[in-house]
Amino acid sequence: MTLVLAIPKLTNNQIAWRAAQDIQDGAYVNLGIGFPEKVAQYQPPGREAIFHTENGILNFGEAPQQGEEDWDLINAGKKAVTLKPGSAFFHHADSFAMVRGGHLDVAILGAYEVAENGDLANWSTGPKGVPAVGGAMDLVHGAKRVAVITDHVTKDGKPKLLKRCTLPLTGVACVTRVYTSLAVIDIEGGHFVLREKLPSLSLEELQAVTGAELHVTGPVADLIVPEL
Amino acid sequence: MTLVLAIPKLTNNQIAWRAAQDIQDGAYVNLGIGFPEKVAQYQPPGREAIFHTENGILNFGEAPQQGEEDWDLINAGKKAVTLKPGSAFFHHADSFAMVRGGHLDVAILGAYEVAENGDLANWSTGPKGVPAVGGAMDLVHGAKRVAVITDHVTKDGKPKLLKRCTLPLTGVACVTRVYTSLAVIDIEGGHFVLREKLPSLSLEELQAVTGAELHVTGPVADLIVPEL
Amino acid sequence: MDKAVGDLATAVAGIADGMTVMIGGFGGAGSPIELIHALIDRFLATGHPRDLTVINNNAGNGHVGLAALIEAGMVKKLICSFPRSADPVVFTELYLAGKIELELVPQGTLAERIRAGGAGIPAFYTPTSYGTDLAKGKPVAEFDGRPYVQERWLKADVALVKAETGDRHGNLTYRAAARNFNALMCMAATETVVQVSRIVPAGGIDPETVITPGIFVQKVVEVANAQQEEDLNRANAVYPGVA
Amino acid sequence: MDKAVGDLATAVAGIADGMTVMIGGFGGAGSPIELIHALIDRFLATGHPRDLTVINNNAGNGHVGLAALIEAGMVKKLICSFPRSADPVVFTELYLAGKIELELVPQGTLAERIRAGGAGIPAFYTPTSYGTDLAKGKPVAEFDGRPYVQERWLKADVALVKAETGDRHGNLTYRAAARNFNALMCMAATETVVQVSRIVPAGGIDPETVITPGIFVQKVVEVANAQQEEDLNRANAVYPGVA
Repeated sequence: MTLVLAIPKLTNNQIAWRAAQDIQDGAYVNLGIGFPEKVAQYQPPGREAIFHTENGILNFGEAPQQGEEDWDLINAGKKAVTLKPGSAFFHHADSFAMVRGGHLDVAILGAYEVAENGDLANWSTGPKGVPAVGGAMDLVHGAKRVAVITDHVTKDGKPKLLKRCTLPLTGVACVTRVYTSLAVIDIEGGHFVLREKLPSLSLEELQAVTGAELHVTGPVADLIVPEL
Repeated sequence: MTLVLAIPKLTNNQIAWRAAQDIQDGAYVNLGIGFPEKVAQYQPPGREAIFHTENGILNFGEAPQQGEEDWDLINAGKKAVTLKPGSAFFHHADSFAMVRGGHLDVAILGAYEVAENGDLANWSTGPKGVPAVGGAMDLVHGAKRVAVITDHVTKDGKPKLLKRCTLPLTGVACVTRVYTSLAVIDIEGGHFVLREKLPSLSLEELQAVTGAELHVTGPVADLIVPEL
Repeated sequence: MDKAVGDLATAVAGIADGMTVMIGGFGGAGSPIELIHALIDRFLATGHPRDLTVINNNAGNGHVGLAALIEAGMVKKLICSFPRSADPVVFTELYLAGKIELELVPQGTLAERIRAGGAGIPAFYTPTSYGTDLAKGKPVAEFDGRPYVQERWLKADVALVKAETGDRHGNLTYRAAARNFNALMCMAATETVVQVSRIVPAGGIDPETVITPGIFVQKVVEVANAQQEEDLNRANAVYPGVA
Repeated sequence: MDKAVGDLATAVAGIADGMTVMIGGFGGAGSPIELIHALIDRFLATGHPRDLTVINNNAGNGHVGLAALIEAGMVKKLICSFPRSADPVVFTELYLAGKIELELVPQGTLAERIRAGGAGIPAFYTPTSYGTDLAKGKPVAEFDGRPYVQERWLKADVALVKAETGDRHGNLTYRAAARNFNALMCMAATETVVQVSRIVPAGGIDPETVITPGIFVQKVVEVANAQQEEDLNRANAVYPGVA
């Protein structure tokens, strides 16, 4: 099953935009390293989210101008950041108390695979090379919502949404919502429940590139995202 | 066995003085509420001990003048204190991390009973009334030395140093040295080992008011304390 | 986002019958007197909240603050380390009459259980209380040849906290040894309500000196000239007035 | 009492063969470059210390600091959460050649294990890593219907830490996100050695703003213009000179 998708799909920026629309005013948010960091750029006007980074900052802002980096002021991806008014520093144990203790409203993470039971694999592609986990296994526990943003399929067209993960797990039954390049899918009661899909895509077409059954329990909205 | 001791004994101030002589320069010290607080008054000249109080201060000093109390600046006995240069505030979890984590050099506590195996009873005289434990059970664990200061016998002349405690325990095998009104006694290998005694007192007289065997494994020094 | 609320009644409005409420302070230092009294006011006006489980280091002193809350009949159970004070008569009488439950916890274990509740650690091992009456019924395990007692986290529905300065994000500083349990209880409650001496704009607290980051705080109310339990008791004060 | 020591060589003199050494920092932020380089200097001069077990969040970057320590052949085992960086070649090559051991620990668990070591908590339960390869062989227990993994404390013989301001009692402040693991490692080592940008007299740090109280610190050394790992790597620096 290596079909190449011939239909339009959302760009990473558009997926990030869609995920950003669900972040409420005043929410405390952790964005995983890499792709999920894009979500911060698309906060809806009038809403103020507070971003948390594992290495001990609340309410950091965007990157500084090149040449103005302070390398003691970095995020978990070791990129230079700036501070917004009302920020705070803290050590790593307090930082992960925020994570593990259920104080984050949402964590948005990337994924290699997501299973219909909410299992997530996003830290290891197998035994080759040097393993590295960072904060991935902590972030999947504690946040009130654990959302994944991801292309709907792998580079060679294989489903990333599966019945069960095949790669080493990051966490068990932890993901509550998946924003993909084709759809928005909740995980409820061990099932993928379809909430939104690209209007150009039929349910059958979406199911064909999804590795487990898509349940429809209510209206499926059109996934409409601006050009970005 | 309610003999009344007819021989001279140290006052509480003198017991506190003797205990203070064993506190080294730079030592971190917690003094139990009440009688043990007196130890702070008798630091030998030229030595600087740093006092810790469970409610979150390192390096507090003596009581302020009456009328100048700041009731946010109190010790574990809820008495007003002052600060010395180089003090620090911290919350209760960090404070007991210092205690439990082995960071204190010495804790000096009062006692109802001490057993030859190092067991201590100093928090409860039995099931009557309202029980209250405070930090007693924490302080007996973690400090590098846990010393007790106490009259050698109860008010009605009964031994406080026993084979086994009869009152509810504060901690098991935790006491390493006892400073009494008559002697200085180490606890080693489950035995009371006599180190110093009042010169006016014979070993037999001391043994007669002690509820477990006093071992002599080396020279026994005279316990000589100034008038205070 | 603005966590500031305008008055004490609004601040404590979220506390309902049967809830577990953490109350900060160690003796009078850091005791949120005005928040407690606002809760008593509501009870006197409406009969609610009642049957509260209260977590505090102590059991109140005299007839103000926590002692007054107990005296008003609002507290079913107290979890504390040291239910004695200069004037513990309110708690003592109810306890000896069997009208209030007590769970006695060593002070360091109480602090660590609250911190564990805030940090998502459901259980931990401590040497404290091993071999004593307070360890009875608790699991014991040996690590590196030494025995330890297993203790569970403590969480609360609401925490009432006293701090010094707060901003609209809920970032807090404390004053001297009034930090004590306050900074921990902020972490361990579903709703943390804080009275501060002053509210400053976001950015008004140096991020290096924030003790409680705002993520742990839900409501902040300014009480400019907060009362001190110790001062009230030295003046023989009684809340809510003549006893 | 004066914990200030005059030079870096004295500061790191207590580290012996086979010891476990915690090294603060997260990537380059808070990495005690000068202390690490002083340790390398001693090794190059004397052949000791060697066979170290190092605890750090990462595995070094480029050819300075922790990477240089590893490259010098002083490290037997690394306990970390993320042994990748912009330029992880030193660790990667040794690891793939089977010449260095790795214990991989989730970042929050690493932080909590160190804090537990400092706080006298021999073991705790966490939801992190449950059901994953990193929980293999670890005890599991259920609390309130949810499964958790038991984790053990981490302690060290020596901690090498970078802070901003220190006084002669060892009270410390940090700079921005350089606090990270540094403040925890101070608690968990028998000997905590700290490089600070400046040493001030006792009383020179407001007790309200002390992040690490001096009780957790044994030695303080002033390094006025400390190097930043990130800056060194952007300049392709190699320690101790030409590779």
